[in-house]
Amino acid sequence: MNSPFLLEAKNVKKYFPIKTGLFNRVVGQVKAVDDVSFGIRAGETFGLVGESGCGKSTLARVLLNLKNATDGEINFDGRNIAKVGTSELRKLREEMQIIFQDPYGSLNPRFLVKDIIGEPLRIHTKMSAKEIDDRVVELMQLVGLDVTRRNRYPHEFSGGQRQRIGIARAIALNPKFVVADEAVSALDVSVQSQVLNLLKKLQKELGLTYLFIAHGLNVVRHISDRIGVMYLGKMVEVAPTDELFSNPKHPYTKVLLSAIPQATPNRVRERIILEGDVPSPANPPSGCRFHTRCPFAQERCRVEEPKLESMGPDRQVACHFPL
Amino acid sequence: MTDMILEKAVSAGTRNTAQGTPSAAQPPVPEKRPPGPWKTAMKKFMHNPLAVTGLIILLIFVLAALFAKWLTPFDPTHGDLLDSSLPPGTDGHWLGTDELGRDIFARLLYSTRISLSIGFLVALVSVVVGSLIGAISGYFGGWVDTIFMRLVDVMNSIPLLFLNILILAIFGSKVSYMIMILAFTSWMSVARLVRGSYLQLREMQYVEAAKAIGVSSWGIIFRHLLRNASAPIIVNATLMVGAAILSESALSFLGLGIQEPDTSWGKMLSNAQEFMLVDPLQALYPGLCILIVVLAVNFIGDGIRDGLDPKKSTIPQRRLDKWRKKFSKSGV
Amino acid sequence: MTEYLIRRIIQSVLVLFLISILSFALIHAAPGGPTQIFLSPNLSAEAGKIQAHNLGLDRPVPVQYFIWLGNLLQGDLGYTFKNHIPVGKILWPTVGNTMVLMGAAWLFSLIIAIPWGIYNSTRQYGISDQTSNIIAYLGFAMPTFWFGIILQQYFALKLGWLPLSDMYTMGKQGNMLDLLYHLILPVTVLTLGFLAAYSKYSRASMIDVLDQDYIRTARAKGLKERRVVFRHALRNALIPIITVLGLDLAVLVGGAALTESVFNWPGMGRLFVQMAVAREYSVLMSITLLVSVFVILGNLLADILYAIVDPRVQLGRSGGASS
Amino acid sequence: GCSGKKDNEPSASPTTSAPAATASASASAPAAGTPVDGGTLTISTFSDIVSINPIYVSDTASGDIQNLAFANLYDYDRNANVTVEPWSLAAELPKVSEDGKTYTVKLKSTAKWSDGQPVTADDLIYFINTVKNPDAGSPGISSFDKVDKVNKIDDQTVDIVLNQVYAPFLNVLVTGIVPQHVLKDVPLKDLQKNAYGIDPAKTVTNGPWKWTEWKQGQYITLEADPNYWGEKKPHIAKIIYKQYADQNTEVQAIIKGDTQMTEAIPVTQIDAVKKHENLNVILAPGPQYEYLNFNFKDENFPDKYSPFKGQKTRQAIAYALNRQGMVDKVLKGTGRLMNSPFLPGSWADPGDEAVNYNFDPEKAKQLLAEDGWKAGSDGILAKDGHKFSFELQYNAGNSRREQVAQVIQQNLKDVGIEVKPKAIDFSTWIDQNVTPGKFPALLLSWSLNNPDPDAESIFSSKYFPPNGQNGGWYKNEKLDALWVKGQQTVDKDERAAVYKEIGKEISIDLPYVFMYQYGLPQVVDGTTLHWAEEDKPESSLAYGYLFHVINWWSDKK
Amino acid sequence: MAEKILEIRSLTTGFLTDKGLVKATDRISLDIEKGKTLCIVGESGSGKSVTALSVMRLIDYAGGIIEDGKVLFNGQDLVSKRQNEMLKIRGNKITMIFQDPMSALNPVFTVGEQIAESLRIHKNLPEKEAWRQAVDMLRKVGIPSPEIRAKQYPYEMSGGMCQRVVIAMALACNPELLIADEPTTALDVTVQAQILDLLQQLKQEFKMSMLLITHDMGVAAEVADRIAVMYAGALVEEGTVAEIFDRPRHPYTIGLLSSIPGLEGERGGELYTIKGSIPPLSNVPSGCRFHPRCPYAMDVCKTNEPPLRESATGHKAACWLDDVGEDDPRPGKPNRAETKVTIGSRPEVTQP
Ligand SMILES: Nc1ncnc2c1ncn2[C@@H]1O[C@H](COP(=O)(O)OP(=O)(O)OP(=O)(O)O)[C@@H](O)[C@H]1O
Ligand SMILES: Nc1ncnc2c1ncn2[C@@H]1O[C@H](COP(=O)(O)OP(=O)(O)OP(=O)(O)O)[C@@H](O)[C@H]1O
Ligand SMILES: [Mg+2]
Ligand SMILES: [Mg+2]
Repeated sequence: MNSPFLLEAKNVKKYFPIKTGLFNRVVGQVKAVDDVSFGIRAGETFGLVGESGCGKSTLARVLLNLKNATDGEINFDGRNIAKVGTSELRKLREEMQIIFQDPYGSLNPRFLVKDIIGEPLRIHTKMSAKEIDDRVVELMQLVGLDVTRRNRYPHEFSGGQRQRIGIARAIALNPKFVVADEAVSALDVSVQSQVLNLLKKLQKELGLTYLFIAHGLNVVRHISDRIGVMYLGKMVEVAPTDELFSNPKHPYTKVLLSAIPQATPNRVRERIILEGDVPSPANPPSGCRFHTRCPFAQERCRVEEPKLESMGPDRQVACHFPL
Repeated sequence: MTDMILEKAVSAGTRNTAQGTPSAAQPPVPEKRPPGPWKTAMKKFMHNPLAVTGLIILLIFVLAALFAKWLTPFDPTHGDLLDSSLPPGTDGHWLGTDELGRDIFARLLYSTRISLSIGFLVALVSVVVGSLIGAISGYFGGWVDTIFMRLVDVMNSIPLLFLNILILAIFGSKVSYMIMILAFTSWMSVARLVRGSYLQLREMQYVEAAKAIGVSSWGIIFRHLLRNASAPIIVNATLMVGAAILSESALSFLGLGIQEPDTSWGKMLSNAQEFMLVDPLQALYPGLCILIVVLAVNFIGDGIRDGLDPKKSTIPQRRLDKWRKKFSKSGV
Repeated sequence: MTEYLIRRIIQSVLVLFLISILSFALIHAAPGGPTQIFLSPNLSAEAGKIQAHNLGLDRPVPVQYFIWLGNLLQGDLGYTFKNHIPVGKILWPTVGNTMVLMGAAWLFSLIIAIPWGIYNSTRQYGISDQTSNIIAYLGFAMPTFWFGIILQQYFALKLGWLPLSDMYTMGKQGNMLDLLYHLILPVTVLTLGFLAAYSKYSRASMIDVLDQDYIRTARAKGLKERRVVFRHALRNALIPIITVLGLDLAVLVGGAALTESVFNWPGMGRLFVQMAVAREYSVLMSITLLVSVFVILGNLLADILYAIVDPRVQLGRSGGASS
Repeated sequence: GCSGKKDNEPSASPTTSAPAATASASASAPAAGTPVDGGTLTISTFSDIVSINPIYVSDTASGDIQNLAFANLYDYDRNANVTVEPWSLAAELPKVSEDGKTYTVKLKSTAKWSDGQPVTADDLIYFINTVKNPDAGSPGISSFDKVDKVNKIDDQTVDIVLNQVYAPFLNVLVTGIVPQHVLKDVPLKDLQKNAYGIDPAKTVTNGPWKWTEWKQGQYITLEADPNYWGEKKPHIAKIIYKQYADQNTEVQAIIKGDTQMTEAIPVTQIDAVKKHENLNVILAPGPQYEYLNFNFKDENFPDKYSPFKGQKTRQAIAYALNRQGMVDKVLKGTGRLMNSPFLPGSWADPGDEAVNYNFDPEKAKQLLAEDGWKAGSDGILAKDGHKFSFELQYNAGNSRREQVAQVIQQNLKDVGIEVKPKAIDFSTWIDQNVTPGKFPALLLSWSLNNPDPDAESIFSSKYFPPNGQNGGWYKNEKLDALWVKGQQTVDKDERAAVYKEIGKEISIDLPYVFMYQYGLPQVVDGTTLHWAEEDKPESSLAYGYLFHVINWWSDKK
Repeated sequence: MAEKILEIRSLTTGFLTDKGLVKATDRISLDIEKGKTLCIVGESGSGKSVTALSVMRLIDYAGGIIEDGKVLFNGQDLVSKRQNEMLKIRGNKITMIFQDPMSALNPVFTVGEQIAESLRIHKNLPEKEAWRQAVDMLRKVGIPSPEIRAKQYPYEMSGGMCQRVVIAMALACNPELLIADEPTTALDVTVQAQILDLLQQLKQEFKMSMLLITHDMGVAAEVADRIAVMYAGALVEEGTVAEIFDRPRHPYTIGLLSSIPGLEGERGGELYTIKGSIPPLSNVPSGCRFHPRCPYAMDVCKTNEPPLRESATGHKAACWLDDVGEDDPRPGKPNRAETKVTIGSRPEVTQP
């Protein structure tokens, strides 16, 4: 392999058509992900942050080939996932998995827990029912679920337990790469820490690679090795975690960091309050997409779109006037 | 609101395990399958007096239809002209005989067969067809959906009673036609309903989860989603049973329904119309049968609906109101 | 809005076109269809052929269809086969009669049902609620024609209070009082059916709305309960009711075949039954199409009303409300 | 009419539930006092008219209105003799030439159309020529196709020349005619589409009442024509002909007092009606009879074998049927058994000379055994490997026929014959089965438009489909010859002898089982509708329920 | 002691379920001083919203029953008031804003109408004047071109905008107490910051008191004067922001604070976790309701419910560890001195 990355996205775009009018004519496009390039190294956790609707989930879906990219190339383990055939895609599915945000919505309420966890095994392996059951027990123990309750329905479990079920399902086939899309956002703090610990433990034990999506920056900071910041479909900054927090280069990153209320009172923090709302991705501002809200915006930002450029080792930022 | 029921169930589960994480050392002892949502629905259903009454009534009718042979010594098609128009109670004719001397009770029993078969088969066929079309339409969307939904539009835009009349007037009627025609003109509501559910369900995260682990579209439609869409389908099916029985009787009333020697409640009603002035009871019996069975089926449908509705408590509203008065300290 | 209307109209025309093809095909596929009508034993085969030729019935079916369609587009509904009376002459008066009957029943039941449903929604499981429930059940379960006959037997024949059937007493055509007198029984029968459905719908719809967050907001504002119900809830609750009403517009014109037959009401439904038995296909086709037009109009009207009542509904957005 | 070519005479047509025809007075309304002028008569019906143009009338409803709005050339008296009444157009009975081929008809010079024009020979000539012409599509074509030519003698006199001797022709002349001056310019092929007969305003008539309104599907009104030419004027000023959904509703309406007369009610309703003192039921068998038609053509059976070929078998079936029971129970006594195609009591009736098949299952079994039928293991008879099992067709929606079919099934089951009754929609049935002769057996009735006994087109082998109405493919050479003889014998007594012979033969050979003559109970409100005894309705005639209606009077305004 | 605007005394609110009466709040007592902000924190289902709704007496409409206790608003007991009488207080003196701004606004009325309605009802303003003030209010909450916006419908606005409208609606009548139930949970972080900022500003400007409900400790830290921590329907700790964050006494509060990964300092290590999950309210453990999850649980915790004890500074907590003395295993060693003072045990209702 010549790429240092397990997964690499090159100029990935995902546009959703906006249809309207007579005969559902396409009148525009939501540029949910617009020309994003980055890579994730084997064994690392890559955090992805950004406000609601900025395209994080869409990017993740595209990476997993759950949605087709409009443009661009995605290489997983050296293979271009857009080009693989059906059977190889099945194989790929075993290696890349996803954990969802909503511990309620992501489990079929009418499936027993063992069926939920056993489903990938049923589909991808030729295991007998007995073997599947054994593996389910093993997985449940791994994620810390009471194995005696495998004959129950998901609604009988608490949020944290449900998220563990989702995790067990995701790792059932021993994947290399797992996307956690807001996997802890819906959980209460006390449960959130349980799940975060579990994810870390599994990473250590199974050598997983994570793409960790969240908007809670403290959580992302806790778990990630590197972080990408997205704004309106664009990757605006990529940096190792500590550097990002200590020295954000992109104004948006800075704003984001300052906006998060911290459970540490008395500390006087400089808080940047932005004006206005996030613009619509269907009609993004010209030039730098952040210029409409950027406290440091200048004339150039209005017209010229900044490219994601390298700023030292492992750091990239898309800003004409990085901080 | 769903929390309520979830909460309840969680409690049942957590009680024995809440004290810390289970130790992996213990050999897993899988417990018995717990009560699923259906069981809960069942329980609520059983607490609903109307629904239970409906079920019992329907069962009685079904049994009567099945064991018609043993319930009456009379042949519904056999009449002795010498025994025509006997009043109820004569010579073992509980409800008397009609103008051809046929035992009315026997005819009612055998009518039950046809009317109920029509009800159930029409419901079955239209639910199966409707569900299939609705599921495919809703799940795939796009042009598949467009085509099917236009079809539904077309079908819905044709006055159905008219269509039924037309088809029956043209092709004549047999029980099997009747079932086909009624099913042919009643699957659309199911299709719409199921499509609606599928449009919602396909956005659920567990569908994406299923895709992510490589489940095929058909697997998702039938294995994963059908059971989630089943509640409204079942309710709709029960209601459709009643509707089909009524439609059949209406068509029979117009003289387009079941033909001798077959008989149905609607057919009996339409025959009895002639005797409305001399022997109104003859019209009363089949009319009441229709009324009672359709009522029963509706009760059952409502019972199922309430049972599956997590908002509905298993406790009767009356009792809740009483409690509320008792406990509340606040001003009114 | 205009564009939406245009689209809906185009769609409707398409649907109508399909319906016309469907019914035309059905009629011509029928044994004893129009072509055979003149081969009856009353007429020699030869004379029958001449007549069929005169009426163009010996041409290929598609040709006949387009001729028929062409005439239809010029407002010519065709002629009855048996005596060559313009279909319109027979049909139009019945349309009015049906509308009188159904309109009366509909208005009457709306006036009762909606307020009643609303009242019941605020006093769930009260005596009124239970009563309406019983009526609803009866309304759903009672074969209408049976109910009609029973009413006739009792109120017209036994007691002699009300007219047995017809729209007017012979010789009093056009007399409003006489009409009202004749409306009582059939309207009662029809109302039972409508009442059942509408009071249930409005109750359910109200209960739904009363559960919404914005009702809580309204209460939090300190509004009187009456205002909460009638100002804040009602308008929202009307939205689904309107849809049902729109769909019922079709019933309004076409659905009373049975009641009309029982009460000898000279309406479209009764005409359809008569003509089906008489095999007057041109009349049947016209009625079918006419009712279809009403169905489609009803849907359209429902959508438009929907948009008027609910500002959220923007007609033309992603296919509209019900397409 | 029949669809055959050269035959004339008694035309018969299959009927639906309640066909034309009608009812001789039994207990009719009493003549109460003296006639008053100006009343209204409301009659109920359950079917709408098609056209009252006499050229096209073929259904009862239209016939009713035609009879009120048009004067006939000749009329029948109570005994079905052709006669000249004050309201007939003809001045005298026709003179028949020596060779029996020329009929001279003389019109009254006073007769006028409602538009004031006189009724002339041209009208009659136009009428006959039009009906004869296939382009016009008149159902009367089979009655007039034996007319060779029509000659105008003077303005009031016409010679009708036949191309063969045809005894029943006199009956054909009991007909209405149309105004030549109104229709002469209408191309024949457009005549049926013409407003004449359909639009009251454009329909020039010559009867006592003028057609004033037609609300399709609802009612028809007629008003006494102020310019009516007859010396005898109608008492009733207005006639309303009101349409109901079905006969049951009609009964309710007359009970309620909405109508004064109902032409026919279901027999099952008789008791209900009798409970009301003001209502009189006029009950007598009318000119129609029901029959069970066997098919002799093997192709019409699933196993390509007609089980009806044995005469004894047919007789056995006749014995097996409880016809009297049907008359008593199903018809509530309103019918009379028949053994030949001639109405009981009519001049052609063979009476006791025809074989009467009493209900006798034992005899039936014996005859079947003699004919080689043996009971199979399932109790059903069989012969040469063919099971005696057949489908009995009838039209859906006719409750009498439905019931009779049930009884037949039952009766025959008792002697080991399996009957599968099958109801089919009427017009489909006529098109697909009856007319082309494709049925195993059927139950239907004939309604006799006129009193002449000729029925060649039904029974003669000349009239196999598609030429005629012998759909059962029945062939009996002796009968074939007799029918022809009947037509060509002009002398009434000689003719009667021929038909007696036919009756005897046919009752032995049984192409049909003649079930019974039945009546259509007519109901009148005796408190408001009145007539003198000699003017009461005559059930045995077609349209007899309106017999001498011109002399009736009504108290209703 | 400053004047109190709201005193909640031993409030118990329940719901009727299949398992009988379930207590969603169990003998809660809280005070809010005039002009101050009290924040209630706790995990989902701990009874925060129910407390707020009980104060508003809106719980009656949600099917809840106030079983016991008092809610004194300026000294008047709201619990014993009839709904009719509440109308004058609700929406006027006490107002409330809810979590999801989009669904809290009636979709079929313009936002202007909805704000003006409050004014018309409570202040008896004529229509014109009410509208003018509504527009004014919109301007105050920072909505650009309020004249136009007032005529728009909720669906035409973004989430942040809607929340501003809801706030405007709540503030229109110049309430004495504003209850905000998770006002920013549905919003983006940057917008959340805007709204919190706005609330702080307006609080000053309108001189009102605030009851803020959240499960985000960060929000609480930023906005509150005092914080109350709820667990499974009960109040377990209450104190100033500093007390709660720096010297938490209840193990649940301690666990909660420790579970949150910080934005600064060490990262990547194992996070502190509270084992198990919040019990269902229908099956609250005996004794201290936190004991099955408490790392320091003692025998007494299993059987006896700890009283809520108040320190001299007003820091209240309900934990038996306060009695343990030197062996106290709690990290950070809560101030010993504080715990000595016990004002009352929870089962008794302290009357003012
Ligand atoms: N199927 C789709 N069709 C049209 N637009 C879509 C679709 N899916 C997503 N979008 C749009 O793409 C944009 C990015 O959505 P995405 O779900 O990726 O955001 P996100 O960053 O994951 O947000 P969140 O934090 O709310 O989950 C949004 O504007 C969304 O409306
Ligand atoms: N209408 C209701 N009927 C029955 N139980 C209810 C009802 N409303 C709330 N509850 C129950 O009361 C308890 C407390 O609910 P509450 O809404 O106060 O929680 P919360 O602390 O506000 O949680 P969240 O952070 O999720 O809003 C929960 O267990 C909830 O299930
Ligand atoms: Mg997302
Ligand atoms: Mg809450």
